[in-house]
Amino acid sequence: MRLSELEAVVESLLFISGEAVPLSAIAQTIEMDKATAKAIIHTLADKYEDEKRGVRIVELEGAYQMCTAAECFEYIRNMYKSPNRQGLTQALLETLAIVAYKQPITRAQIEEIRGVSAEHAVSKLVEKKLVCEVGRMDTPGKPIMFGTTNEFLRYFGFKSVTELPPLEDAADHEGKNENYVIEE
Amino acid sequence: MRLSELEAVVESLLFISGEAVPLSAIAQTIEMDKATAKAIIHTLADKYEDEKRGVRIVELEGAYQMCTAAECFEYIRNMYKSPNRQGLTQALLETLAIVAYKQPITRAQIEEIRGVSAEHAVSKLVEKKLVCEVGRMDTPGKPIMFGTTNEFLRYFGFKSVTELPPLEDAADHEGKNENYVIEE
Amino acid sequence: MEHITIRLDAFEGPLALLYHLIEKNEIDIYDIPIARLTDQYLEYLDAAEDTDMDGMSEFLVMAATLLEIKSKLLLPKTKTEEEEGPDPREELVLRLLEYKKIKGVTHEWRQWEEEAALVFYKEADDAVKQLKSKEPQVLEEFLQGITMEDLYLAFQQVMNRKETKVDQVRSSFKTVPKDLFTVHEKMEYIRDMLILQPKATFYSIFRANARRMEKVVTFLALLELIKRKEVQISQKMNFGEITISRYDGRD
Repeated sequence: MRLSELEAVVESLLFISGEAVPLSAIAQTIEMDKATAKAIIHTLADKYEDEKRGVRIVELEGAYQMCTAAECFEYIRNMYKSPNRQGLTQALLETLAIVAYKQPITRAQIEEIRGVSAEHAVSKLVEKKLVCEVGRMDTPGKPIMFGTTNEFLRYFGFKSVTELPPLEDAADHEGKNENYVIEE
Repeated sequence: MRLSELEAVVESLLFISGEAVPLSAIAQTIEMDKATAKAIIHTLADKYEDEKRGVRIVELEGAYQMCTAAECFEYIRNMYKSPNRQGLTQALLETLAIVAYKQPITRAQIEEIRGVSAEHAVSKLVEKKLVCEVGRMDTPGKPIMFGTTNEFLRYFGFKSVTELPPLEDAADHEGKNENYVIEE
Repeated sequence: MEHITIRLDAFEGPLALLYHLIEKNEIDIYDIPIARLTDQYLEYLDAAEDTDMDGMSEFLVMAATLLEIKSKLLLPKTKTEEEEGPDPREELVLRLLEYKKIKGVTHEWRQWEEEAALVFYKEADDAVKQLKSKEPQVLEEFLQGITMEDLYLAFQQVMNRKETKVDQVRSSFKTVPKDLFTVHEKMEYIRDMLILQPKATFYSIFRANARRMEKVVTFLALLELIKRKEVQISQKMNFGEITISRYDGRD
């Protein structure tokens, strides 16, 4: 199979999927190793970008998803009459940032940082699928720990939680918690 | 707005819709008359075709839909149809036949006959309750022996396994090469 | 303080209020004039109008903390400076710094949020959902109508294959793949194809490397689907391309 054919296959896979497709799934489907699959995806993504196409490919934690180009936003919105997206409130934004940088984190730990109850904010973020339960802490009461989702990455256009813009004073990472168990 | 930009807009509209979009809706969105809109869509469709891309645009009674290219169909199907989702595959059919005729039989013996691993096939047939454990062979390691189930008999309408078509008739069927089944 | 009404709910919490005061007064966070800050903080609480007790309690806890720190600092020092314990302000400073970092980053995030809002992602197509949820549940469906005879033929085939395997002369020939395709399988194949694309050309339903038998079975499957009124075919002109699409209820 020629490279251009593989590129077409990757294009069709990304087009048809309504979610981010893991690199491994793409590699397996086109029967290539991950490095080759990745190169093909990136070639395609670059082509979209260079040719200023109506679609783009974004990376989300080692998975890939096709989306519309930002330049086409107004038109799509007009056709679907979709309302402007309401931004998050400051409380939600702050809570979300805490979860993103400190994950996995419990509600009590969030409250400690913000100094206010996080009950409403956390449940709101879970409802918006920006945050989800990722396990339970191995301490008395086994409190739920939260982490960010792929929807969170899409919401801000981040590639991965490891590539978030650094906190102003991010040198100290003592906040990392390692005594938790991931729930299946 | 330049033509290539309109083309990108049309591309994004067709991508995001997922279903057929009426020509009139596209024309209205890009603020062009229908003839122009149609020309842009056809240019895009031709481009996809000429470049043998993974997506195509099809026309359906005055509406347009983006869909995957037929050449990519096999791959898409493979990605979404894992083997355990499929029905009776050749491997399963053969394994079932061997168990039916050679029971009680161990997995190693099945593998001996088919020349390939029978692990997946046997466990799938057990899961579907067509085959079950019937005892253990009195050899080192005491391997499990498999046989057909009552479900199997019920489905094929036999009272007992002794009523399977006899092997001697093999020659009669040899020439027919009827290795396909026509359904009722 | 002037006659202005303060709404505490404008502040996301006591830390936010404290942080606001520090910013407003250009206070050095590492050397907080705790007495002044405490006074201002309390003034804000006084000015706050009709705040419900629930929302208020968190602010009051902070007020207590501030007062405690203030009183500790006011206590006469009985020891030399070296022996002095940790600065009572330290914990508060650490919390404020932590909060400042988060607050700082959210400014940047606002921009990202706006930019990312310009991009749309497609919902999972029904097509994909249909392709995915196809595990046959019923045994009858799983077995696809095979008969005892099919089973018998399959067995025959396997045994023959096994015998030829030891045949040195024959095994040196190129092996001919003996694929078994059922009409049922091919009907499913065509159905799946029409899930992904509203119409398919006649030629596209045959796999690129299909052998004769597979093509025959595929064709039989197409005929069966037409008979069952699941698909329809059309041809715009004589010798033109034949198009296959889902049956739309019209004849």
